[in-house]
Amino acid sequence: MSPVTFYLLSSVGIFVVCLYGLIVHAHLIRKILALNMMGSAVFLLLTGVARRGELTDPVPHAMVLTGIVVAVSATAFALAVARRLYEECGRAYLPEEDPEDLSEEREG
Amino acid sequence: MASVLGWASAALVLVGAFFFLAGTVGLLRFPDVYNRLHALTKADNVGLGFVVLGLILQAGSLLSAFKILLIWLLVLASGATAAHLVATAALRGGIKPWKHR
Amino acid sequence: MLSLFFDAVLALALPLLAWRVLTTRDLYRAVILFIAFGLLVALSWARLDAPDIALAEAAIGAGLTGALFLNTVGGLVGRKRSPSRESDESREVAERREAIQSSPGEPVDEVMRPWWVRLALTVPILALGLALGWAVVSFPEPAIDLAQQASDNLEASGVDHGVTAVLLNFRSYDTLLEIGVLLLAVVAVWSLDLGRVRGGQAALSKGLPVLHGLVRLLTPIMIIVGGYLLWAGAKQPGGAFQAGAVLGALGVLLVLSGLVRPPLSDGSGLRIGLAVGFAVFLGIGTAVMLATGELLNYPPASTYGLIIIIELFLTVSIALTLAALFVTAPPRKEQGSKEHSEEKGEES
Amino acid sequence: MGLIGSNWLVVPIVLPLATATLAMLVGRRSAPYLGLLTASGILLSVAAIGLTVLEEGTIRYQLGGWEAPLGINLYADGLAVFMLLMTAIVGAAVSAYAVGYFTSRQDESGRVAGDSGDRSGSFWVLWMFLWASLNGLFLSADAFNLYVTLEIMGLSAAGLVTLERRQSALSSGMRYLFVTLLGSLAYLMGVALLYGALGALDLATLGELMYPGAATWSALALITLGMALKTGLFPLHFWMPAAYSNAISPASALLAGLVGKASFYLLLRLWFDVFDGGLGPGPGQVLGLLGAAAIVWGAVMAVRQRRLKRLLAYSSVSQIGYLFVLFSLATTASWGFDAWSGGVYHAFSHACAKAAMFMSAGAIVRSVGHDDLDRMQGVGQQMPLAVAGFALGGVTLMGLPPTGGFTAKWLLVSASLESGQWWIAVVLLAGGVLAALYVLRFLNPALIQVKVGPVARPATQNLEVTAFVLAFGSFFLALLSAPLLALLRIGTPFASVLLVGTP
Amino acid sequence: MPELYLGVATFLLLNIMVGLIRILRGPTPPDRMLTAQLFGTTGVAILLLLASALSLPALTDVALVLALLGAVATVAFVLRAWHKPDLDGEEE
Repeated sequence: MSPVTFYLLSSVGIFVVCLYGLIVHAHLIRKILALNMMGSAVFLLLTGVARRGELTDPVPHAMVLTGIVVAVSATAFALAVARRLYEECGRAYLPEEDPEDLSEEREG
Repeated sequence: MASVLGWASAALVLVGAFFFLAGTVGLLRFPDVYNRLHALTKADNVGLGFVVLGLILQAGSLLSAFKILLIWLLVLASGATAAHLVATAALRGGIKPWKHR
Repeated sequence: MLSLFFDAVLALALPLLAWRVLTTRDLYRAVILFIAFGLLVALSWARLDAPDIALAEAAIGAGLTGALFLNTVGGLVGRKRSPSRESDESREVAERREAIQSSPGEPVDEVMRPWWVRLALTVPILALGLALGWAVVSFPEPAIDLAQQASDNLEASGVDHGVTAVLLNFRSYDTLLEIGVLLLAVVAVWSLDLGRVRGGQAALSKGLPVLHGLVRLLTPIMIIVGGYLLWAGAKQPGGAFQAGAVLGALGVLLVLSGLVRPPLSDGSGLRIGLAVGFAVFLGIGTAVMLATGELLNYPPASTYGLIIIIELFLTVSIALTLAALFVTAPPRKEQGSKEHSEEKGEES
Repeated sequence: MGLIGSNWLVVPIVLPLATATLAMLVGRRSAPYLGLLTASGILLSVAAIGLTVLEEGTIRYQLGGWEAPLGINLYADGLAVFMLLMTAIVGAAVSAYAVGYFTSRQDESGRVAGDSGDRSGSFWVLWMFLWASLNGLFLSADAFNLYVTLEIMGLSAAGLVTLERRQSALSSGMRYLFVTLLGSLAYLMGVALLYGALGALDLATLGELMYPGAATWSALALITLGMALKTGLFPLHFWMPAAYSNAISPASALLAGLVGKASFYLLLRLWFDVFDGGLGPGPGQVLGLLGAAAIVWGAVMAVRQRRLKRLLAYSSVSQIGYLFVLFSLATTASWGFDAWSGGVYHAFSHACAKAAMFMSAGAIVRSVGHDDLDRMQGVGQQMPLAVAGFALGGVTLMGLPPTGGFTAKWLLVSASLESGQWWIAVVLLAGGVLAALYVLRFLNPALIQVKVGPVARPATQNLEVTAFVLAFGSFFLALLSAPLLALLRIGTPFASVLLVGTP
Repeated sequence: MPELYLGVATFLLLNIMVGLIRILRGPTPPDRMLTAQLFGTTGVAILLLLASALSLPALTDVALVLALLGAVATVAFVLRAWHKPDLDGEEE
């Protein structure tokens, strides 16, 4: 059980826990938190894979760096939409059923 | 000579670790926010201070020694400001300081 | 032996902390646990011999993501929403939330799927977990060793540090698209027209002089550290992302402390600053295409020079973008007054 | 073909990226013209790439000059060019539609809620990023690069949905964003597992090194789940009706037409090039079954809808089923190529038809003021061109002879009969009948000869014309099926293809 | 010597784990936030120790960045996140 394997298993653990949390929890902020941590889990797996050989592999490191920047952009946008949704309807949850929006459907 | 330096830095680092422990214990034991802030800043300036001192003795070049010192000063500055802000916010937020009854 | 124990504690703590983040009763605790999670992840990058990622995680995780979440939670919880516009269903949820509100300012929102959904969900997810766990443990020795290939071609890449070589030369197309994602995120956030949404007000305007003092002290140091990280990127861990993230966090600090009034200066100044990194990267990529026949294939003589130019502009754009993502309000068009904005973009 | 020759491959990616940056700087007035310029530029370059591929076979382009496992390659084979062509045609039509859509809303801005943000400016930047990511995804031959294009696609598509700032659009945009981010993360986890097991990222290298093992099976499962979620395959389609019906109609046309096809293409590419047929017969059967179920369930739900755009959204759920049926048919046997090309052909014809139907629906809803199916009497008289466009699109969905839909269905049915899985043929034909049902659900009231006054707010001609032209375009798909199928043969994974005379 | 530094680093990590209890139990949000601030400092100490124990000089840069940005979350918490419910916050 080399130290790297600890981290690989830990990454699988985080991925699974956050997948469950993402589906189960209704609050938007919790969902975005779960998505963020799932991203960290995948990056942990990539970095663990990079560390297996005696020569640390720079390619997964570049992938993780790109992934971190993409993750922060996605998180910022998701938080902005959640904020805007809260402003619009006063609730930080997604409506359970699809809004059968029978209000006058003006072509927006 | 090297071993004396080694022992000295080891001792300093251990003292630093002790203060971190004190900070954490304080954090858990103290009754309210304001006392815990003291525990927090103890760990900051004294705990990290000793660790940094220990590491400076072992630091290879002067540049890295200076860098480690700079890190300590920065932590001091931001730690103090953060503690001040949290205390002000807590006071305005209506958290009464703890009184010994 | 001791390092094994360090890894075991860290590796075990991460999933448990992730679980606690998602199952705690209220939002503040979740976000603050998330910040602690980010710190522990940064430590694991350090342990896994990935200092570049530890740098980026520390800068973006500690500096920006935590502040983003706290800003949003502040926006969600802080002000009482006028119930008039809520549909009846949401008022009932709001009442339920108000009823079980525990201590001041702690939103309780344990709204979860019904129990049978949760039960039905655990079986497939556990199966997935076991399958992934087994797959991860039984990784074979890969047939291709990219690490060797990367180090063999290192000297042809124009930089000495492996990760920077991969980022800006071997796989520079990925980095180009990734900067596009940053620009896209800013445009998408601005298209939401969050301008009318009031940012969380400063809860206290009294305790600010200390903060202003700190920020004035930190600003020059952070710019120097940013420059150092950018310059060091060629030889040791560092580079455009880490430097941009540090300067972005500086922007966040400036906006938070009120030294730079959000939104940042309006008009095209900010837009040019945001787009310049991507434009320069794309421009140089296509320009060299005409010279050497392939997109992003720098002519061998000037590889190092081109990479440094690209990294400089990338740093400016990444810093501005991360700060703009935090502010989330587009620059007001109609506002005539030219805000005083010594945004680091103009300086460095 | 000289220095410029192989560089044509890069134009469909770089041009929209450059326009997006320019449009962000330049603002609302000139963004549409930039968009149209880009549309023509991309059409030109895709045509050039198509001709090159037809003459010289597949093109491999080394980005940054580094060869395969270390560097990133672009790879253009028949399938990639086919998809590029689809995106170019539908994209050009939607761009023309959007020019009319936003300008016509500027003059009567009184009715539109305070449009403080320049929405049309944001639309064009988001749309250019989306177009660049689609072209990048079809051309890329690197697993991680596909992840970055997927992310750009997801973010820009979600941005397009939330451009319509009402509550329903924001909540469906939010749900769509979660779906697309979760799909991309599942895909990335799959790529990480593949990298761990095989050590490379280049699709061709991965294909050579592939072996059925714990890591590769989990990677296949995760990637399939992620792409099925993003495409909206039957059990995972919960987000589609809301997202397609609440967005502004250019965005719905793009999402329904192109974005769904991109994640399907990615699964197709990985399924046959990397996992060589899904690591075994089992997974293909499961996907085929889900596809068949989607065809029936989507169509049944579509018939029951009371609103026009939701009807179209559920129709997409059903039509997506046709695409996934090919996974259980496309084996290395002789009919493999028929099934494979049938599915891809259906993707193209459905993209044209559905985008045209959403555009005409948008024009109708704008003029009539509502999209309630029960009050659509006599719309055909008021807006003949839009309803005609809708009808042409409907004909393609039904798969009647002269349209591209028929060619696709013919290929799929003949493959299912040859392979002995006749029940798939039954479902395919039943799908066509059900499609007729829900298309007529709108056409019947619309074509009733009843005395109706002029329409509340006449939409500009531009909207109806583009919808009609695109719908009419799917007829050319039928006429050009021979050359297009020849194009598809280049670089197809079904080497054992016989030049059997398909129509 | 590196063995000792690694030992102290592990000890500090355990300190963080124990500190998590305060975040979970802390009655008021400021308690939680100052614990996160303490974690920042402990993180800096761990990184410095790892830097010399594993002879990875780059980790000192990571510690430098973490020291610089440790306070951003706390400032964001105080200024943007934590309001007294009825205090609508006077406009700055």
